[in-house]
Amino acid sequence: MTDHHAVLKLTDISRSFGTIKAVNSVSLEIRRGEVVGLVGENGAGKSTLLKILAGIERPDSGQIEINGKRVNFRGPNDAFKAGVGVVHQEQSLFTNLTVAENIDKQNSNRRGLSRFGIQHWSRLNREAAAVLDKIGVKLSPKAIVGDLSFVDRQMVEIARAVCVDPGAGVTPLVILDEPTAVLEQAETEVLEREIRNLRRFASVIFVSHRLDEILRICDRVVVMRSGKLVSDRLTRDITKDDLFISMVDDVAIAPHRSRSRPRASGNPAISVRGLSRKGRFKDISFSAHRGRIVALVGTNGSGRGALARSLFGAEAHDRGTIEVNGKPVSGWSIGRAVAAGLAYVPAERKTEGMIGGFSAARNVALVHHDALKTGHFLSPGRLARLAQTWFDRLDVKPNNIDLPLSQFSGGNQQKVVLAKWLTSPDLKVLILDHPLRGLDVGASQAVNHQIRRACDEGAAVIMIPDTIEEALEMADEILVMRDGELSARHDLTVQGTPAIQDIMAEMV
Amino acid sequence: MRIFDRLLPEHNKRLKMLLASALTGGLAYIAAIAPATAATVDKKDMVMVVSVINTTNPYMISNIEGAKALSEKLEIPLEVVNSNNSSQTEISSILSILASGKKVIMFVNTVASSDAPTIVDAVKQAGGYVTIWWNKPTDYKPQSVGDNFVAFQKIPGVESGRCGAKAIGDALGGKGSVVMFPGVQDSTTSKTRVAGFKTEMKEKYPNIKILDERPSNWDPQLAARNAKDLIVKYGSQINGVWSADDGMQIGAMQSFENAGLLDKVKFASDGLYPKTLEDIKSGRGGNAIVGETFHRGYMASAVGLYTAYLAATGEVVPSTLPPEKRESLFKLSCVTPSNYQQYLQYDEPDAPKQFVERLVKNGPWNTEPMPLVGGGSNEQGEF
Amino acid sequence: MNLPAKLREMASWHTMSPLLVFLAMLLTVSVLNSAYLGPLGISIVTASAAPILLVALGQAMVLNIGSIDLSNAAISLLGSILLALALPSLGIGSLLAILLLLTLIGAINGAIVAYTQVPSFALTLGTLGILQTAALVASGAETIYVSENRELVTMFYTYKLANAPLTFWIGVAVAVLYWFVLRFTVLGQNMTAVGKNETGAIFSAVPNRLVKIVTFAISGFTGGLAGLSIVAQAGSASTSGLGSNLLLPGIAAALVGGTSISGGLTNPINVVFGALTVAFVPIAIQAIGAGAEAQSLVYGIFIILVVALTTARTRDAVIK
Amino acid sequence: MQDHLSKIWKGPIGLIASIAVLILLFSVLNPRFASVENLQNVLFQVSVPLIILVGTSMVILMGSIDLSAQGVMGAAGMTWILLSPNTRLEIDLGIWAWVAALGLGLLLGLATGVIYAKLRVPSFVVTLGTWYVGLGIGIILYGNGMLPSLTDEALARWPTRLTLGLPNSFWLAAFVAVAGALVMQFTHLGRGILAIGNNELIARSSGLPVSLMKVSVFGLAGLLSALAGILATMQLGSGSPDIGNGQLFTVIPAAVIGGTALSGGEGGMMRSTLGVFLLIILNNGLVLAGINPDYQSGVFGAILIVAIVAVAWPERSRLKVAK
Repeated sequence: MTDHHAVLKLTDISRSFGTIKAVNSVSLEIRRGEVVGLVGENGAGKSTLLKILAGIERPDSGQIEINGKRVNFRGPNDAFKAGVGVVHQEQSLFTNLTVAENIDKQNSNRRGLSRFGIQHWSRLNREAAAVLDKIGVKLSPKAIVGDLSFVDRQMVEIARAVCVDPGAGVTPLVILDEPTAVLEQAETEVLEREIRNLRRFASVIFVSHRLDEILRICDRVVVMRSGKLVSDRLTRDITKDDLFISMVDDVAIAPHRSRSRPRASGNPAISVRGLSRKGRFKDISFSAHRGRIVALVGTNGSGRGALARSLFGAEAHDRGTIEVNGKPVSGWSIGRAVAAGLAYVPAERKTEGMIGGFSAARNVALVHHDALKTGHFLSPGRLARLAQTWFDRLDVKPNNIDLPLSQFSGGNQQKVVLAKWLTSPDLKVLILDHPLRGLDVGASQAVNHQIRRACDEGAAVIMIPDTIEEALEMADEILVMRDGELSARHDLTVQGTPAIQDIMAEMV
Repeated sequence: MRIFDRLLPEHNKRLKMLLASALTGGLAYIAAIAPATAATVDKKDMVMVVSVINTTNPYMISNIEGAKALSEKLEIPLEVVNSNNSSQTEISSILSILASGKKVIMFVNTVASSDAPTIVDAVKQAGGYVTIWWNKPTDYKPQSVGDNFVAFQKIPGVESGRCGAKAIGDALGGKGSVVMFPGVQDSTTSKTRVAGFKTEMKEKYPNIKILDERPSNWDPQLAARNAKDLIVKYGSQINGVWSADDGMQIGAMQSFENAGLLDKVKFASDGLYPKTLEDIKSGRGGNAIVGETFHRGYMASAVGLYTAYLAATGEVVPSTLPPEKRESLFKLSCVTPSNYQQYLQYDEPDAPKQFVERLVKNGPWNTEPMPLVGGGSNEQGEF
Repeated sequence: MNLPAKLREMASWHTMSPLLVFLAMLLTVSVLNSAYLGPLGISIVTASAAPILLVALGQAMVLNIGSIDLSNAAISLLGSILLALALPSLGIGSLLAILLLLTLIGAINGAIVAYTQVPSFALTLGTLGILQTAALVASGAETIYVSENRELVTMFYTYKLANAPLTFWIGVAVAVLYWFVLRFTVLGQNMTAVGKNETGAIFSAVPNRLVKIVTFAISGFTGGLAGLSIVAQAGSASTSGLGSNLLLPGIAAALVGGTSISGGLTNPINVVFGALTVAFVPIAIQAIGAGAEAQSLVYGIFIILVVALTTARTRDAVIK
Repeated sequence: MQDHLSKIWKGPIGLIASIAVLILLFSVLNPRFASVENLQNVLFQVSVPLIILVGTSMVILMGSIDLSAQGVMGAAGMTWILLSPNTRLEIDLGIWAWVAALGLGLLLGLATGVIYAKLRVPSFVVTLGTWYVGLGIGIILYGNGMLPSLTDEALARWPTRLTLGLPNSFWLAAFVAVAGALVMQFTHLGRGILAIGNNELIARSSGLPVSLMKVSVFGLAGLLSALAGILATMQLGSGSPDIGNGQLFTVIPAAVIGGTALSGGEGGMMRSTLGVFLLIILNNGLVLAGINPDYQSGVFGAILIVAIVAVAWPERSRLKVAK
């Protein structure tokens, strides 16, 4: 299938922000029908490069050729017209519009004057249905996107990128920026199948932090580091370790410390009995002990996210009891949960986990501020010292506590979110929902390291991992949820490590 | 939404007016130590100020006309303050004129009664002379302030209400039902007119029933809406409609006309607007308008400003004046379809100029058609 | 933050523009009419600004948590009427009682917003109607003229400090206090957090309901002080008099002072300059001698111009 | 899916229920409330705010706000009446009076849009400015204060005349409202407004002509305010710069009560329409029920609060964010 005609040719592309060279003289060729993996740590310049390809950023120098023609994108529409479709890392859908409209949005924008014209709903729905059909997704084109699950929305994103139609004889280029970061395992498989499908008529740039996935899907892998393209090799010639080594600058990654897995003993930090919430989960009973990590695994609809929220008091439960440190709670709310020593890192980091417009220091000081006060007032000096302590401990970059948190990368944001909870003088239970979502390898290791450390220091950890592998790596106990109920439990300290296939079987 | 009208700066309240006059600081000083000494003021140090509530109401614009005519006659420059329905704008604009250091002769048609003390105090401080028109707090007296608060002047509201009641009462032959459209609820002007209307009805026409009253904030649109609602509510029961000013009457009449009831209902109001005059002349709706009152904004401002001017020049010493010349009521004429012709002369283009000529000749308290008729006490419930 | 960075932030256009725009206006008008740089000019501008400033400060605090309080000007009007009614018999003690009552009214607004989760715009619109009726009924649709104990309140207006009446300095003091609260207290930090991202704040155990109640209570309290400044200036109170249309000037002053209408951003100190500017616009129009008929037109153009100069514009930010 | 249904239906059902309760209540208090005459009366009163609301709703759905309606109404109303047969000027431009007045509204709207979209001044302030500018134009046209009245009977009577039993005013407003709803549902502009209101950054990055759309929407809103100004002037039979008095505080609450979020993207034309009906019926009912005028605004405010709380009550949750 692959021929050697270059769909995309980049020559010496550079782009600087201030003094930082985000993209530094990158040259790259993508051939027809090729799936190219692009990997690199956060901050390596991938995002900027993709934005240049999508017409959102303009390069300072260098040239872009598409299908042999030199192009100069003045905006996203130009890129789209030239046949570049993008699935962004952050979902970029209009939640109040229908699936069909979202798929078509860019197409309709291309139609020049008719952008003020009539919306042909029937044609729109027909075309959208065809696209959805092509990528094998069963969704109604008329559904409102805001009512879809996260995964379905991701499928809409992909459908939108796929439906670039640059005209006869031109090969579209589809860019997928971490499309799997928020997907569950089964859903990832659908996506992989779809990407193989795309090969037939398009070229693909695929960005992911999951190196296994990259190696499974891609024909070729390019690695970026510090704005430069440092490696460009065929998949069959490389291993996961090769990739890992070329991605990271130094070996500053915290060493994987094997924990002694403590057995459950003494009073549990938190235990629930018969906990139920209508339509979400029912009759859940389990305990988490200090110093142990409990992982909740299950598919997206299994109710594990809702369970985590109810534990934290963010949503009410209908029946059942929660006991913290052996005492049953009543009138459970976030305020009481935090006062009792609970902490919660939500999956939706940007909207739920942090105050993006606040400085990193203010974010660190958001929950536990008793130590920051002089008399009744917050002491800016103490606040800065505390934030700096945590910045140093978690190695947050850039090392500027006054920068708004929204300007940090995902991994560093997550470190600050963790720091906010770790400042607690008495952290008893740490609940984490997808703590590694969207994080690169280095950041993931750093975050995992902090989770283990919090655990070692006496917290009970309840986590919802992205993958079963992550659960097996981190957890002392794995609870499997299916359709709102606990379908199985594995105490790794007693029974040893279960097989992935077994757990997957218990999930569905 | 009527309840929110009060928020909106351009919303149409009723007027009062006033004018103030000014004097040099030195003169004020002299006047203070020797109040009985009449002194001549160099006119070039004076500035005439007319402050109006807004520039969307015909009465306000007439106020400005009168001030212009007097300013030309006396050759004193004129400044106009447009309060835009805001007490704050009114007060700060007046203060800013005082800040320029000129001695002011001022007429203020106050946005609200409560503005009067603030304005008067500031004018007094700056050594100017002010007349307040229409609205002031009842307990706040020129006599207790001093010569700088030259006078409080107004047209009697009670009389206006009585005129309307009499016209409607007679037209209905003493029997029937009426509805009322007062202006802004807490405005003294509206309240006195409403009181006059109700008293006259009760005393002279006991068989006429007041069905309803809907304050319409001097707003023709709101009066039109309220009239529509009342038409639905009472239908042909309504025989007469009284409005506290012609603006609201214009709105109310339109609604009755639209409902096809104009020729079955009699209207009375206050102000004799050109449009109203037109309707009386043409006999609109089978002579629907039966009663009006006559008074003109330009007369009010000219009288007020001239009184202040006399005080400023020392020709009149306010503290020596009798009470009715410090709190004054000027004549209001009842107008009917049979006598309206005699008032047409006052709407000729040069009428303000002629009025000012007579005013300067006869003095502020004795100029037709608006001579002083009373005042000085609270007995009529007017102040 | 190191010192140069701090200085840079302080000197940035957004931080400085409310002050600079006000000074520019003052200078321009002073060229046409030099009296404005004199004592009387200063006292006029600051006196007009005082009630606007107090209403605007309350509004800025509410805008900062991402809500809006359409009732706070009505609260000040009710306050002025109650004060004028109570002052002759109860003396200055009535001021405290009335401030307490108005704070409570604000807190009720906040509690309804927090617990029933209705949009504050709609709720406070309803409260506005109720408060207007309360003011009308309390005043008996009369102007309440304070004759006894008059000096107790008018001294707040007549006593001048650096040519500005005490009412203005009360506003400045409140501004400094609120600035301090926002910057140096947990409460203030929580308020801004709710304004910037309420969901994120909820998940960080910020007591968002309490924050709303307290913020609306602050708006009520500050509205009460505005009521005091009205009575101090007028020596009387009525539903259609001084203070009856402070709502829009109050919002405008908060915005000109750099407060974001979508929440999470305010600087009470700059609101002082915002209020001065808004109070100054009609005076400036009078001073430059625009004809009476043209004043509305000029006023509209002025407002747009002033805010165009003071709005914070960050690249890519969405302007609503 | 259940969430979806509840989201779509709860608002209107709450609203429709509130309106039904009010109608029932007022009919009991005064049987005349339920008469045909009152229906015609209510429809007549609804028409001006409804026309404004169509434009204002689009602006709000886009995430902006428009306070300028009253000023634009004043300017357009004065322009129109002075160029139509009237007592002030001997000019009758016929159809061109409409063109001039609507054109002025359009121009004011477009200028607002350009200042908002290009100079990036918050719409709240630009439109506050446009309000005064429009009012100022109206005042200047008003000049010497002689209230201009329509001399053409046919024109003055047109708004009240009944067609198929309903007043022409209402037919005009209904036509505008239906056209507005169609624009929102069936044009790229309408869908683009929703997209911008939902997430302007995404709209920009997916290449929507955001600035152009903003300018167009404000232009349209100006045009409709001008139309409302002309209609109000016709209804009154006389011109005044204050012709729009009080409309703003009918229109924006109506949109909010109808569930149109001030943050944009949520709500719609039909919901806003129900909001206007609720407010007008409430006011009309209070008059018919003979509520003491002193208490009218208080009763209005109290009922408003009860209505919005009732609508929002079932949707309360710990995590809901209400601004």
